Amino acid sequence: MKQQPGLTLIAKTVTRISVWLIVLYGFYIIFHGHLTPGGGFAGGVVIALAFLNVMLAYGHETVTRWLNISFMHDLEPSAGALFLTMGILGIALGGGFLANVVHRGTLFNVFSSGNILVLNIIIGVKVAMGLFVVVWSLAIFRFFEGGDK
Amino acid sequence: MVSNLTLIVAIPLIIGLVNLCLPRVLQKLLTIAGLAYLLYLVYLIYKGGGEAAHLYGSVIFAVDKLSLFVLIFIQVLSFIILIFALKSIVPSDERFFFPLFSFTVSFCNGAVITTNSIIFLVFWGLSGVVLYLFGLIPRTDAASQSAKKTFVLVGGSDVFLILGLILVWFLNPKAGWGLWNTQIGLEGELAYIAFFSILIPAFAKAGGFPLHTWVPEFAKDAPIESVALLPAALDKLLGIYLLARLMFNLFQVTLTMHLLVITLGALTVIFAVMMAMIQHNGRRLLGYHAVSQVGYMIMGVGTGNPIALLGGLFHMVNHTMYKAGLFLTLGSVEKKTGTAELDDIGGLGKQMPLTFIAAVVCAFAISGIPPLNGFYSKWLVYQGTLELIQSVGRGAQIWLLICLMLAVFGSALTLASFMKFLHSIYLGRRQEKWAGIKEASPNQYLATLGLALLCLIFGLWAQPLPLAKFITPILADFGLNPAAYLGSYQPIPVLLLFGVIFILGLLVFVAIKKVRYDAIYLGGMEALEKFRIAGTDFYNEIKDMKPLRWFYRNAERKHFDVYDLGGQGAGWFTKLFQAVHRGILSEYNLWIVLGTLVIIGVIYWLV
Amino acid sequence: MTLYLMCFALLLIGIYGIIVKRDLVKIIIASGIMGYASNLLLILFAYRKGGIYPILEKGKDMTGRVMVDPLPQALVLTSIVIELGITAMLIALAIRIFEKYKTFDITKIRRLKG
Amino acid sequence: MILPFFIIIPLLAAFLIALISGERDNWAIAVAVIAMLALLCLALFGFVTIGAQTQVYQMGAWKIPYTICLVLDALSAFMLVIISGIGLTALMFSVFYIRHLSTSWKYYALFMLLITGMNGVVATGDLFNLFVFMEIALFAAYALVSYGSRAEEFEASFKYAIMGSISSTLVLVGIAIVYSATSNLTMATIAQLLPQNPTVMYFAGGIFLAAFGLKSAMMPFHAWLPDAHSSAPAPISSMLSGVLIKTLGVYVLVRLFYNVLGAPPLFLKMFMIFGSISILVASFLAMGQWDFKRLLAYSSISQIGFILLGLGIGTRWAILGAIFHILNHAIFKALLFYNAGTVEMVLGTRDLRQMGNLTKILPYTTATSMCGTLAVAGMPPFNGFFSKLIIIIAAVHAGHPIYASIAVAGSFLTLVYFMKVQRYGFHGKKVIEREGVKIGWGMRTAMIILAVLTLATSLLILPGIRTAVLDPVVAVIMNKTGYITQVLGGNL
Repeated sequence: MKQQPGLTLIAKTVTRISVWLIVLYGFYIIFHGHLTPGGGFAGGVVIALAFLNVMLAYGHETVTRWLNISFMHDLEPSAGALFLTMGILGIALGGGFLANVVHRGTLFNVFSSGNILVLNIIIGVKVAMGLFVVVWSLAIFRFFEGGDK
Repeated sequence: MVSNLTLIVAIPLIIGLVNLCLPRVLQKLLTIAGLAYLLYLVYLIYKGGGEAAHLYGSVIFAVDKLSLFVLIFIQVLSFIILIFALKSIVPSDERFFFPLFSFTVSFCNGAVITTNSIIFLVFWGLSGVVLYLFGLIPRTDAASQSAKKTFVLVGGSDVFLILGLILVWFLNPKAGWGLWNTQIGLEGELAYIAFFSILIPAFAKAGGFPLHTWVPEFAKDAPIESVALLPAALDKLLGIYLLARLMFNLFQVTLTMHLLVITLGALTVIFAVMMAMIQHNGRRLLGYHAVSQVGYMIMGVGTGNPIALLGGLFHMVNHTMYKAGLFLTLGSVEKKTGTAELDDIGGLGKQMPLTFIAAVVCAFAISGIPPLNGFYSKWLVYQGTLELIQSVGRGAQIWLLICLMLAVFGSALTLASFMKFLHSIYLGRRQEKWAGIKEASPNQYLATLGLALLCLIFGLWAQPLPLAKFITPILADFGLNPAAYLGSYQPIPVLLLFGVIFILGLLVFVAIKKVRYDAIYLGGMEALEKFRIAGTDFYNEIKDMKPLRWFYRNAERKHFDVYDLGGQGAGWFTKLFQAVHRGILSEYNLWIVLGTLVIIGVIYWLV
Repeated sequence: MTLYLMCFALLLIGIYGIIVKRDLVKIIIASGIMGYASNLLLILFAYRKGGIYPILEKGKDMTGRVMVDPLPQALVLTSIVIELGITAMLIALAIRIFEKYKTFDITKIRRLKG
Repeated sequence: MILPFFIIIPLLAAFLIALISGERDNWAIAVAVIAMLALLCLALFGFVTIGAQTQVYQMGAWKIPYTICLVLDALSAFMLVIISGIGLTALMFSVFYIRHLSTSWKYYALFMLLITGMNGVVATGDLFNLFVFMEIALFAAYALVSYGSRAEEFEASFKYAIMGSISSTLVLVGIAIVYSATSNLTMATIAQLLPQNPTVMYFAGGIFLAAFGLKSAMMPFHAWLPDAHSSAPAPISSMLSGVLIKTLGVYVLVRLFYNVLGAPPLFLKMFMIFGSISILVASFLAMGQWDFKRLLAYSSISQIGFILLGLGIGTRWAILGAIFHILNHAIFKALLFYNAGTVEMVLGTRDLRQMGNLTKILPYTTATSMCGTLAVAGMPPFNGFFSKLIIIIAAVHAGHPIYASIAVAGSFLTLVYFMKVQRYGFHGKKVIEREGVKIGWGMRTAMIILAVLTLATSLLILPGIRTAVLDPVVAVIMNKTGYITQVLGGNL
């Protein structure tokens, strides 16, 4: 029997089910960053870990085939650029870099923090994509034959 | 109205800058016109047109008698050497030679006439930089090596000058940054550090022992016009100028320091002339003599009494003339033959008579043959030293006498080695390959003959011309009384005496004119080229004499060279430190941790 | 006080690691440990005895209560992110070094010396 | 209100480069050059307009204890001008240089990230924010050092990164200690509060001295520098040696020890001692090198020693000299690294023994290297002469003749080892005839610009120009209370 890349069938099956839950949890953390502990970074890491789970279970070749890596790669700087755009919007509308430009909302709601939610989402995307791409590129690394003389 | 003093610095500077982007013919024309104008300017300044130039409310350029004296001879010498250089430089080198030439004049002028230490530092350093750039012109390996050595010694000594002048300012803040007349008493460590810090660059620039080793190297490899310009002429003027300022203006020098400087002067004379005797390369020989003669100037200025000072300064000017002349005659010969190795040349006297005459006059002048200028100035130096001997204690007397004897002996050796020099180039048997050589071009022999003529004039009319007009007034500036040296020596009767002796000799020669010319008998063989006796063989014996052999052997291996000794010492440190940097990360981390611990520990201990 | 001492011990472990260990990966881990120690120090400085967590909630009574200082936690989060980046960088470098030198021993990776 | 743009522009440029660049690097170059030009204009504008005032920018429209503030005063503006000036020439140089390594947008993105980090460090008024920007700059530096993908470069980068992370840990510990005593991270507030607690001040100061001393390659903490600076691509070497060690190291030391801690004599003494050690030992080490860039790297340590010595003396003139030397060293060391890079690109070697007689094939490089050499060796009329002169004058005037002698000796040794460079590297015996070697116009222009600047900046010493340019910077450094009141404004 030909050796499949990745882990056993059990691991693959469990991953297939659980990865969506993990992603959902990541989104939860991102969206409640201003109310509970967590936020863009933590949620982004969780989402990245979901992708990494898939990569561990199915092997990185499969992931490379499934996912559009270069798109994820581009998402990261565009998230950074968006963050800066929000900051510049703050200068333009609110009187300072990153000043609040979105309506504040009511306390204890999800929409209760103006800018912060938007920024959290941007950060989440950036962290998720960045972390995933970092680990992915470490995983696909192959040695060239022979050392450097 | 711009001051003449500003102009005399600015004009050559501007000419040099413009020259950088001009074609060659215009370069020459512009340079010669500019330097001719400088001669006129310096005449104006001598006539009293040298009002001080100001910048930011303080005087920056001014002249007193000493700087005026040096200034005049910078213009004269550089003008004559420029005439020589007009048609002698290799065309590919002209591009940078003429701009550098005008820069050199500008910087030397600036250094001499400024009263401000900082500006003096700038010009002094710049004159070192142009020296280095001149040395790089030939683009050979040897030239880059000697240029490096030159700049390490000359440019490196500048940093000591910085320290010295700053300490002078610190010790006597009342004088501000004034370079003239601070008159610091020589007591306390700082004063001594300052004194030596200024002595070092003066010696390095002028080529005094033990910082002289760059001169022969530079003389061997650089373009010979630049050798005649800087190490032979302008650097001597600058170095001795600084030494005179140091001994008379900046400090009130004690007897011990006088003795030290005199000793160094005497050592310079004797060491350099000993080395000069055994040289096979004409340029190196002249280079060592350029060092040896500095010894007399250092003795003269270092002795500190009026006569010796007169002698030292006069010798400085004389030396620039005859040494520039000698280098230029050698240059004329070298342009024709393509070599400066004395072994290869010979018998050119008949083909290049004018150059030969100039060389003979200059060589006699440097050797101190009486009616010429070199004798007069050396005589004054000896006289001044003797006067000092009369006024000091017994131990110092003996010491000074030894120094004096060394100097006199050095003078004799100079004559000896110039006999060799003249013989090797102009006399003796000519090699066949030099048969087609003609006299040098007019600009070259005009320049060399002009220098020779100056030597003669300054010898014959030393008293009325240079001494009375330029040098004696300096004494009054330094607060010294013009002393009773007059009447001790009259050049013109001496000349007559020599003339009489010469005519007598001629008569004798004519009277018993029985000379038989014969072929050399070599046991039937032809007189081959290889049996020609080169002038350099004259003193090969000396090299093998028992006590000197060790000395020469080590000197040729550069065991006495400050530059090489320093290099070895620094190499030892370098190896030590390099051995510690083994490239192992853990050790570097350990240093960081230990360094942090030391900082924290010191703070814990002190707070 | 004990906590501070243990934090200091963690720092010492890190220092020990970077000085003594010769394996690239262990050195990377040791430098990570040093980073954790400093993060822990920040958190410990922010700790107030008996303090509550600094999050506003519906119906939570904040009056008269000591709050744990929230700022260092934000700082630590930032510093963790930075350390993450640096560690990834270091690991990538370690892989490439192994590719070139065929060794993980830091004392053998010394072409640059003197 | 130009302050945040010093950070926004390069960061945005970095993201844009990553976003829009394809296989070829043309877009990346365009974006990077536009960003650097904009930064240079902004920095010059800021420096000209700031004078003796201070601009404070509070992020997010919050007030000071709750926000990160950016501070622009004469010192920051001065450093910003240096960063963007040298950065622009480095960019011009790398456009033509980096192609022989690889054509990739990653280089330009990392380069802009490096600029971001340095600008951030200089512009910020917040201690932790300073740490963050420092890490950004360092991260980019680690990556750029290993950009050429040779074994030595990875080795150098790894060592640099490990030692850098040690110092980052130290910085973090220092920040923790300071925060524990003042509960504040704004530097002006810390400056106000910290003197009440001298023990904390001294210990935190000691840790900061070690940490930022490592960044500025002070002598016992220097070991990363010769490796990293000699292995990096030439324009990066010039950025690291010319600018990075000064912004992350010297600038922060000045800001912390003068403006925040108020220049305690103990630390000034340490500056002087470490500076002197750096001057002497690094000079000897440089003398033994045959690798052109490694020699330059050791020379950087030695010149940093001069700057630290000037800062340690602490009088007005000494600080003026140190500040002037920061500018001068940035200019001539960047120039010399460009020379080294050009030679390496043409001949394929950095070994001085294999170079020689470059006057024919690389006339501009040879001529500009002469300017750089004379400037770094302290020869008039180049700028290095005047800054060293001022430092030595100040040392003597402050009553430290020993340190003045050390500076003089260091200056002499500098001359010696740079003469070695000229003699073997550019005028030696080896005859190299290589046809068809082309260096781009950008490289040549960058070198000529800097060579002209080595001469032109010596004009800064003239009294009229000095009062306009250098004196405000010195005034900022000397005036701790001024810094506090200017930054905190009404919040006192």
